Amino acid sequence: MIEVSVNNQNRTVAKAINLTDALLGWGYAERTAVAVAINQVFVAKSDYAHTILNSGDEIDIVQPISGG
Amino acid sequence: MIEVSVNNQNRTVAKAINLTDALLGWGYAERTAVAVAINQVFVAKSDYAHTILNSGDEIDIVQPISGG
Amino acid sequence: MIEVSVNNQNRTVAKAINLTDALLGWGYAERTAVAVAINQVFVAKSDYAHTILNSGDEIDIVQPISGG
Amino acid sequence: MIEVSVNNQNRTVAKAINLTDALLGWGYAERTAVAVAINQVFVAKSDYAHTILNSGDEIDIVQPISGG
Amino acid sequence: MKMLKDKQSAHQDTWRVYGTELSSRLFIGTAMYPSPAVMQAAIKASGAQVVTLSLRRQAPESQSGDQFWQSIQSMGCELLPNTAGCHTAKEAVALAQMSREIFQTDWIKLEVIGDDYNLQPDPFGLLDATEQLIKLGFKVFPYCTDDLVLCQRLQDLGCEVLMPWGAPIGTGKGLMNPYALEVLRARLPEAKLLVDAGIGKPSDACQAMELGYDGILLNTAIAQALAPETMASAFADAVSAGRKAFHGGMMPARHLAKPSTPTLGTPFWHEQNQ
Amino acid sequence: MKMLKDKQSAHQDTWRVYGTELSSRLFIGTAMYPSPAVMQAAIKASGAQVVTLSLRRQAPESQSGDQFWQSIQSMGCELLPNTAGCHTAKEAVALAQMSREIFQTDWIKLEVIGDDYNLQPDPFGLLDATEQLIKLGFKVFPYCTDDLVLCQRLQDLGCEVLMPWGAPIGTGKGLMNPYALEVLRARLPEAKLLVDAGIGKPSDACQAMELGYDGILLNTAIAQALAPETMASAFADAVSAGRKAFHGGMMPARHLAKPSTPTLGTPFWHEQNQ
Amino acid sequence: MKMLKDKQSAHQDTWRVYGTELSSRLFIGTAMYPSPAVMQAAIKASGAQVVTLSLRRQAPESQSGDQFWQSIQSMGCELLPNTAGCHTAKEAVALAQMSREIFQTDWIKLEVIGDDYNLQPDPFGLLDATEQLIKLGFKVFPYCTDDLVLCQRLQDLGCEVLMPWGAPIGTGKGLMNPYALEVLRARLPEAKLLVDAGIGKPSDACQAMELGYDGILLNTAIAQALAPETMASAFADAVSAGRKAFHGGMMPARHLAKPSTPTLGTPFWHEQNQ
Amino acid sequence: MKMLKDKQSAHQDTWRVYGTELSSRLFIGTAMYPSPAVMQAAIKASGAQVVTLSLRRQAPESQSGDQFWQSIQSMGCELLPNTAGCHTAKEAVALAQMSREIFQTDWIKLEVIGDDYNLQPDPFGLLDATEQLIKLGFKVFPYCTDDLVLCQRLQDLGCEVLMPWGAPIGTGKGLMNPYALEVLRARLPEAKLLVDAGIGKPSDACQAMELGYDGILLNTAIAQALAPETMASAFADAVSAGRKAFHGGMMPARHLAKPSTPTLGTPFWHEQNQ
Repeated sequence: MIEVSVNNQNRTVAKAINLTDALLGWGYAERTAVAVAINQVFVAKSDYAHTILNSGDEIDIVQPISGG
Repeated sequence: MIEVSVNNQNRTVAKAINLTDALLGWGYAERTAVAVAINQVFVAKSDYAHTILNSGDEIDIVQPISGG
Repeated sequence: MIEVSVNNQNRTVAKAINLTDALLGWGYAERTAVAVAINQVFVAKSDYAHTILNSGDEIDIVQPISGG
Repeated sequence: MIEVSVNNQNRTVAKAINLTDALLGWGYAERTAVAVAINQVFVAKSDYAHTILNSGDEIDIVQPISGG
Repeated sequence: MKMLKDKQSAHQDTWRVYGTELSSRLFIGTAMYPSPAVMQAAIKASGAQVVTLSLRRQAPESQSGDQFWQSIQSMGCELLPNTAGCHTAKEAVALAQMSREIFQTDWIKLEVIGDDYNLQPDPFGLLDATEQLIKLGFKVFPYCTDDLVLCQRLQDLGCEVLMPWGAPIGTGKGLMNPYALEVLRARLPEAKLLVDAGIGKPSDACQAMELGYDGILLNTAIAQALAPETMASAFADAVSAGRKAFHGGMMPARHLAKPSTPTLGTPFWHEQNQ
Repeated sequence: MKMLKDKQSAHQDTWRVYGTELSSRLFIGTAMYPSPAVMQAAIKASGAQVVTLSLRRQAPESQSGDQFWQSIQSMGCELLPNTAGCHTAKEAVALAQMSREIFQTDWIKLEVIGDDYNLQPDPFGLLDATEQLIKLGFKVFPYCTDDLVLCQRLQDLGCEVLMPWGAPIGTGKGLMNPYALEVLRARLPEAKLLVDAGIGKPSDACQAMELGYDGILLNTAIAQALAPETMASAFADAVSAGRKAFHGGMMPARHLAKPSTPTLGTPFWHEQNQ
Repeated sequence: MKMLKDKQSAHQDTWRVYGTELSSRLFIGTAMYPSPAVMQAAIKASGAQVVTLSLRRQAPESQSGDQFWQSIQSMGCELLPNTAGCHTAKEAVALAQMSREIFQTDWIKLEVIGDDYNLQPDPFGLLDATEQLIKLGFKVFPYCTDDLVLCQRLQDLGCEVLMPWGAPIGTGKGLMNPYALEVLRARLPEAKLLVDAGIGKPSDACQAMELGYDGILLNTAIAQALAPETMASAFADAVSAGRKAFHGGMMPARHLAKPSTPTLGTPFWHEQNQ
Repeated sequence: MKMLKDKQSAHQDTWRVYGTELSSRLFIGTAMYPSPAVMQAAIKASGAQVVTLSLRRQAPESQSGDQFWQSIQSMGCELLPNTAGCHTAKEAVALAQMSREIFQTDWIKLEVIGDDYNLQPDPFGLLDATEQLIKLGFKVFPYCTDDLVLCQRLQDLGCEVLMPWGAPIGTGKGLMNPYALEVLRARLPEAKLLVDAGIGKPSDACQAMELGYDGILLNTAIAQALAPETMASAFADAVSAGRKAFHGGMMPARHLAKPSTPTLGTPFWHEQNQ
């Protein structure tokens, strides 16, 4: 198991898990209007399956919100 | 004959002439959109006939013009 | 006795009293830097002796104060 | 002989001449309150003697002037 | 009592001036246009329901007065004759009476000029003339300064409308003293207040309306624009904008910046950033 | 290439932003409204065709993002996602890419904040992020200062649109430095210039448009008004007024008063008055 | 006729007020100081040669008036009593006469207040009181508005000095309408003009003097400063600065930048740079 | 380390600039005077202890540089050479080094011009040049914009002094954006801040000092005045006034009028007046 940070919350995930599975595990499977960055680098949806999480990764998952 | 001033021009008119006749003589008979003051005092149309001109009267005859 | 107002305070004074005596009675004898108006009309020092108070007089007695 | 530019004026000097000699030739020998840059790079007085001019060098020689 | 033809329904932002209901809050002058056709197009584009005009001496043979008069009448606007050029109460009273006879209206834009340099109202002559004219049955629209005491006196005499200047006539300097105009609005809540004179840009008119003014009277800024018709439309929009802003409750200005986008959940922020 | 549905006929005052034709010149933010319904009413009243929005972290169980997203999509406006809250080029580039994926648009309102006190753009980070994003194919709408050199550099990098601030975000102070904004307009005639941030009153927006700005972006002044829908309409009018004023050729301000009513033939003047 | 002790030599910038020669152009009020000692220190630091003061009702047992009066007399300044608080010409005339008797001066700072909200002069009452007082032999220093017609009338009545407000008393807003003040200066070149009321900062006083005003009268901005003595010195410097600037012929503002350092011979410029 | 001859005693308002103690807060330029004699008189009247000057190409036969140089040296002021006319960091670094060799000072007023229209600093080139010069041992006085992020970066690089513009060089427009200058002062409390460029009137200089600025640098407003010596004295007074005002704690502006003369005991008020 490794530790990562998801939206600034600590999470424990299986070693070598990919992003698709991780999002599934965190409950984001149903959501389409989200996007992801790891360590402040954007990860495209098409890259989720072959993106392997590493210990200490800081993952941002964002959704639309109002803005000025 | 007496001297009066009409719109700052000197004019000679018959003694004891009334305003109706004076305006006729000056060519204003056809004009409706004019008004008159004598010595800076307004004279209503209804008073023309019994308004007698005096020597030295300063008569203003005005018409509509654009304004701001 | 008559009633007068001194600086917006009611006072009773003898009938036909003059201003000199009235000021004396009110305790202003020692003060030089004062001036007086009665009913919003200035009364010069030289007129105090022959100024007779009337019932209902409104008397203002003023002194120097700071000002802008 | 080589061509150089001195304060935006074309000058011809001997090949391999050093800056000391060049300034002497251009009449700057007597002047103390001057400073020099070659190709927008400052050349300190102490380096004049061993600074050899190259063809095409752009030399700026400046003096004090009023400024805001 | 006057009544405009195109009466506004109650839910619209109409207002009453001496008993006449108006939907437009822009009064417009008729002078200084490149041509009568441009004037008519500009008045139409402005949406104004009230136009100002004046009287001048005429030679008997001149037809220009009649022609101008007919072209204005065809617009169907309320007429607001002025007493421009008068320097004394006596002159202004006489000219007002001549105006009433010709234009058949008891409305008068009362100008008593006190100085030929800044063309400002003479507070003393203005008050005198106002008193006389109200006794003669006029509805006075005084062109006045932004002096609260003067304005209070004019209101006390019976003026329902007050028209303080923004800046000297024809300068286009806008609102020289917004504070004074604000004080007038605060202290004379019942008065119909129009800024008359000095407006140069639509943003000036908008600003006056934001302060709660009831309307704007202008002439030069439209008539002397490169394209008067376009500018008239610009001023119509600006007056509308300012009026809505006054009703809509503008945000107060703040000294410190404040994000509009929510800050909760800002990405990339991590514990160790602290 | 984008194409709005309600395409404007040629004679109207439409304009193009990165190839998209627009008829409205008011861009509006979606934050800080009392309710989604008020937001929708305000957007509609503003006539805006472009709305800004953003991205924030979400918990998986939260539905608020989807709901907001659907309510915005139903408006049929162009989307202009922002990078509000980013303090470095790296953050802004990542957030811009996330925006593109979610919102399916290559438009990005680029904010790289340089100071948390005045929320001003960081000229250095902004230039860096702009360069990266343009290489990645974005159409950048930079939120920038009124610094001409910065604006010139942004344009040189490929920005067709520049959005200098009027005043710090959320202050409503209006145009703090109109001279600087004028210089930008004069020196960058090809740029599409919008004032973004600091607009508090419709007269502020009108003033910016009078200077020749192409548009206005604002949020707080509408969302935080007492009546946002009314205020949105006020701003729509003000932007229209300022645009027409720019086209209509405003009179220059004069130092001296000048009568609007003709002086020739002024009554009551006699020889002996002289 | 009055004569100051420290008479200035001819080459200095002295001036005459109703026959009294002064070297200082700052008049200062005596109210609102934290203590009499601070007041005295501030007056001294200001360099003022004229101080204002007033009259109020007193109870016979009170000694405060005498004490104040003695402390002021010890300063050796010219006294300028005011009629603060008067709302009618009648009140002001009576108070002026009382002042003359007590203070043994025919100088009077004439205040006839027209509104308790902005404490502005009542132009009508002021003119009336001025006329009465001049007939009674007073030298009137009218606290007036910036209305040119009013000021002209006051001068016509015999006022050698006019004291228009900059802003309402005690607000410290500075010059609300510099244009109006400029017009007064231009149109009344013979008048001694002082800005009275509204000055908040030394830069306000400096600005008024730059316009060609002859002096400044203030009270609150010094008395209510954290350090009145320091502030008094600041105002003395500011008045001096503005006066010298008026004499020194200030550069006109330009719209375009212009290098101060000579551009001829700028290094590093070469033919190929062109 | 430098040390001025006329060292100030501790109780005076002296300050330190890169280790040099100064009593004057006015820096003055040496260009554009009608004559060298006028320049010398103006510098003396200004009380300035620091003067700016520059370098330009010279022909070997010209003696003007030496003459100017000697006349400046005789003044006994600190020298602050500028890099006026430089458009790149490279040029500015070279010119700074030439200045150091000639003027024997490591002080440099760093100008890297980014635009020939408004002569504004190039934030990017300025930052680059500053970094290089500090590494070379210079004490940099950067002529910068009022951009807080830029100023913060310059300070971070080691600038003890920052010199934001008030307005473009030579315009005399005063402080174009006082808010931005205030923000700089609030956010950079340790920096020595001077307003450089754009000052036209003594009241402008006074205003900047009131904001808490440490000093003023100017040239055109004195050199191009009708009477430069008088104007130099005016600016000296104005800087002094503004400094004292900053120390003296100015009253805050109020929105409502407030009597300065006490209202208690106002005469003529009676019960029935109520």
